[in-house]
Amino acid sequence: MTNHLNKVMPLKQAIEQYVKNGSHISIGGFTLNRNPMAAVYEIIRQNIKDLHLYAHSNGTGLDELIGAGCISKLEIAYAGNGKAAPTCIRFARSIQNNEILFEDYSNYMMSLRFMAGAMGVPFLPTLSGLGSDILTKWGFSRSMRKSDPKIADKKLAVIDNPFGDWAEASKVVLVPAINPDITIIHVQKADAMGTCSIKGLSFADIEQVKASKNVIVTCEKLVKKEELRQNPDLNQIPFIHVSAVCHVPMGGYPTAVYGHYDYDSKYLRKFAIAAKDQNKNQDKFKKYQDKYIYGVKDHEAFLAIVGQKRIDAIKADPRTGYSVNMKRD
Amino acid sequence: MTNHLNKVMPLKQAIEQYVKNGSHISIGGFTLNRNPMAAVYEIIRQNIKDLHLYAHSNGTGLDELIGAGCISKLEIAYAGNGKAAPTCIRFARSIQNNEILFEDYSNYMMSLRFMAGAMGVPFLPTLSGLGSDILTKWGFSRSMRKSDPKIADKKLAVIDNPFGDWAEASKVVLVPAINPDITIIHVQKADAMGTCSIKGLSFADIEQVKASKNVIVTCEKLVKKEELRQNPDLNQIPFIHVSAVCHVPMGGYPTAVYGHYDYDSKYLRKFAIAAKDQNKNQDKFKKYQDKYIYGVKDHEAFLAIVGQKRIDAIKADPRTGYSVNMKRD
Amino acid sequence: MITAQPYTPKEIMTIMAAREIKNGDIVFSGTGISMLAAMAAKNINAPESVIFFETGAIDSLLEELPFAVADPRIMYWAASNSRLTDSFATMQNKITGEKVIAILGAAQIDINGNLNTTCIGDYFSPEIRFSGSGGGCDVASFVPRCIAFMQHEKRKFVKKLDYLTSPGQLGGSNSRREAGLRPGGVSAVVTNLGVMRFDKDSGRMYLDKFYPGITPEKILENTEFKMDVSKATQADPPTKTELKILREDCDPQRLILGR
Amino acid sequence: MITAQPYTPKEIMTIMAAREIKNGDIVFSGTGISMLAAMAAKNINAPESVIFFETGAIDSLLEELPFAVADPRIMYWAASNSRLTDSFATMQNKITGEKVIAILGAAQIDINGNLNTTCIGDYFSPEIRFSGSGGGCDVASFVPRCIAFMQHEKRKFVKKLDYLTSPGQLGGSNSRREAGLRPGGVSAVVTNLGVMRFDKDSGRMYLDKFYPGITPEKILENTEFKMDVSKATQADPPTKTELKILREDCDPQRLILGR
Repeated sequence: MTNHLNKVMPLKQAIEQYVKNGSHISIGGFTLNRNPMAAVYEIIRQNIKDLHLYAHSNGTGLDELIGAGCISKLEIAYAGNGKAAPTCIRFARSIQNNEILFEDYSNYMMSLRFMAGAMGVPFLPTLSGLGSDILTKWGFSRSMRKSDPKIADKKLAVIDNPFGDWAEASKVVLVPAINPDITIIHVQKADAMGTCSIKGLSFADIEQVKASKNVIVTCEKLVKKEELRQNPDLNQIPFIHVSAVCHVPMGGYPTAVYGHYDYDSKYLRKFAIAAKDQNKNQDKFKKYQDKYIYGVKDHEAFLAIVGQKRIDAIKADPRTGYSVNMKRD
Repeated sequence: MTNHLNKVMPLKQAIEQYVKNGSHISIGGFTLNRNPMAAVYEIIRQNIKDLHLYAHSNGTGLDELIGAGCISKLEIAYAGNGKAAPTCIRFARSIQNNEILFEDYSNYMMSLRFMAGAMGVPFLPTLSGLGSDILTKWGFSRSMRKSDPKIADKKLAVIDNPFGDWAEASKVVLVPAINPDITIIHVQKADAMGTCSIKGLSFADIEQVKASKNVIVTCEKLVKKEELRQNPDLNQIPFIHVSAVCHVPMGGYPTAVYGHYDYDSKYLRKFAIAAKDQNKNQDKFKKYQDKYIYGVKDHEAFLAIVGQKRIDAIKADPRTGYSVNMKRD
Repeated sequence: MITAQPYTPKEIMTIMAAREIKNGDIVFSGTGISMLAAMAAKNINAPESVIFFETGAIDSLLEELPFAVADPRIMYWAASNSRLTDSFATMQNKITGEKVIAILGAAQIDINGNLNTTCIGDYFSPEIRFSGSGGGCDVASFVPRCIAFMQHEKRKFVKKLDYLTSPGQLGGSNSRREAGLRPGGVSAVVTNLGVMRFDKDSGRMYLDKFYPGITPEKILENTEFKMDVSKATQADPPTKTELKILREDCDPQRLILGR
Repeated sequence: MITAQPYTPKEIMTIMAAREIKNGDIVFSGTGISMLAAMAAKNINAPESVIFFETGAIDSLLEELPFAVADPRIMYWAASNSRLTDSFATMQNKITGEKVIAILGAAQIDINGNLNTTCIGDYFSPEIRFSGSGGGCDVASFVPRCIAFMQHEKRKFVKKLDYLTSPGQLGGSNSRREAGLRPGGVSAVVTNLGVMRFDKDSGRMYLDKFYPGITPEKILENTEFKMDVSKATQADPPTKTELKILREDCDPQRLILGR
């Protein structure tokens, strides 16, 4: 954290340095938008295992990580990936086959948990979920919680409102803070110090970053400090939260990056079809992984296989920020 | 709230409609920056009394309101106004003379209280203030709290961390939500629907607005919807929170509005000198108020008395957003 | 129209849901048919309603239909692009939350309007796992009115949910309040057969409207639990104007309405 | 220099405070002399320290000295212009909070480094009312290191505070931890006479350094409580380089240093 001036490094090095077997991790983005896909694929290539993933609604990145067997524990609100996979396929399969430990929250609860981590408080309150099975069904047992210092003692706690019926609430749900070992996000612009500017919706990226012990930022454009300082109102993440900056153009592909490119619905469908592989040997799915992940040395090589035609097809229109009239299946 | 399309009205009408004797109110800005001064002066002119003011660090607006006798109850973190008045003069005087009921919090506590109101939860947690007199000295008695449904039963509550020592916290301070009847802010740009764009620091304006039952926005520029829609990332306040929009150029004067004008240190000093009036009859202070507040019919007339010379002197430089090399006393 | 019928089941569902939306409402919308209902309401009966996504976009200009609530199409021309924490706060906050009407889907619903979007079978080892709550549990907890969009099938209208993801009236009567929730949850269920509502006292679902050509009996046949149909009347079918606006202005390419 | 002395009391105070700041530190700064100390540190010994204001501006380019933490001068060229809630979260959050060093002023300080910025006399009916906590209580609660800037006078170094606004070591020993606070609070007191620190075990203030020309006795005369001066040594005076940078680069117009 001491060297604020230059945090630029190759993505491969950043993943090696900050993502370890067993790390507690979160990734930015939401379903098919702004997932740090280059980093996700690099984690898979580096064969990092036993990750504990905190997700609100990461779709594409989540399902690739689960498909590659990187995740052993998952806390999550929603696993869907748009039209190609209303429920993430490898996610559902891993639960149906008892392959991962998982625990369900709502989207707001997970967002609040990151926010609590960012704020440095042990919990935040909400009125969400009272009476639901989210409160009663705990994915992680009390004994497992006790034995792992990185997991809170309780999934959540319900208390009587200490201020009577102030705000017309008799009871309040407290959800525990998350402080991941590492969060990885993909943004439109960053400078060498790590200050970031996200265009369009930021989802819970800002809270995830501020809650994390270490942060890797991948960016479409690595810009000069001066460019970002001209409009501080657009920089949601100041450099003090960031550990590493990696310049990875199209680093969100095949998810969308507002103002740069759209999601590639063809690629997402291709992944979905492969992920649905019911075959015991998983030939189809392995073939997909071998071709697009293991068979390439980095994201640039991956994009070369995808081909310029697809990349041109999803290019964002400068007016709208997405690919106008793109064929979407 | 139903009519989203056009909320524009004259400031006089907005104040008449939304600020009543006894209203619980908050105003935007911080010390000598972006206070909604035109609205503050209009409240004084309309002789609205018995206001309950929630403030984190409003300086100029706060002291004018107290000076005019509009405030009977005050919850506050900080009352200072820069070099002209390290402690707000009429604020200190009103407390020393037992003229108002007041209760002290920290800046973060007050910000969290607005945030809790904006979030719709009864409280938010913090680790601030444990062991301090902020926790033990309550400005409002328990019996007064009980009798007034608009005030929480407790100033704050300390609980044991329900998650053991999660986040290395054994105890947590809970501060109760604030939901003012009315919040007034001054912004650089708003449209007729009430969507706002604040340039520079937003202080706690966004939380204050979202916590409030009604909101008056005064703006330097009343712009077309299309202008704001071109960059939604710069619009911190969507129209759904806003009740009235008033176009008041220089509506923050004599406080600063980033990108438009600087604070007028000469005016602030003039106010400070008048406010320091120790005379029993308060002739000097009354003279100040008569000339600059009661003696003018609106903000435009006030600015006419201030004169174009002062207005030119504080004009913001387009590069820096403030008045470069301005003489500041 | 490509069918001989005057309207398709999807069209009448969309119009029925759109009629629930009042002028000035803030419509919490997902994608697909729920978004189409929100767009129909804005174009037909509630011109000042506001479409709002859990991802934080408010009043976006939807030049193209988004396929996800994180679709870049919802970021264009919005009043504000905020964060997840902001969007849920807007609903949890009573001042704005009271104006929100949500449109939700589910795999299962019970007689009290509780929803399951999590799994079929045991939670820990399910037969089928779904996407999970997302913002569903949150909005059903916070806002006074939700519309559930469902296909009317016995396996979906069940006596007991496999998992209670999003609270409706919980056990009925006062149980929502007793749990600490404000009044709210699913207030209308719009299916391909009719429109159901909930009794104020008991919190139980009853049949309010059946569509032309559908009988209350047919609806009961497709519902696992026993539902009061005694108050049911036939729904007013979509008007020509409603259908024209839906077809020509909201989904001219029939991306959601289908062919 | 306009005086015959090699440096003024304000200059030595500023340099002593600047020396407390380490490279990479995030400096929570007010205005006036505290900001000058932060600027001096950045220019002399901690080039990668970051100036940070409670109003939410981080690493602003201070082309002109700001007169308030909401001065528009701090909004220019910042890395980020955020909100009050964000700036305090940065300090409450241990990950970033551990790197923060705060510079605070006060009307009174006691032997355990607790601060009063609220009032003289009874809280409810004070003789003198001050501005109140502002962010002082917050930062003293959250961060491991704070510097208090004070004029060394008996009425300011008191046996008992009239109001405990910002927690130091509270009652000493373990009392900070027992109250639920993390380690932190005022760790150094820089005055016009010397530099005080706190004993790790007892939490009590002791004299660490007295300035050239000042004796421990003089400091005790100006302190209401009894303070250990047995470990005190003379401070290294400001070097020529330190003074040159302070005078020529940080405050060439002597707006804060005075004449």
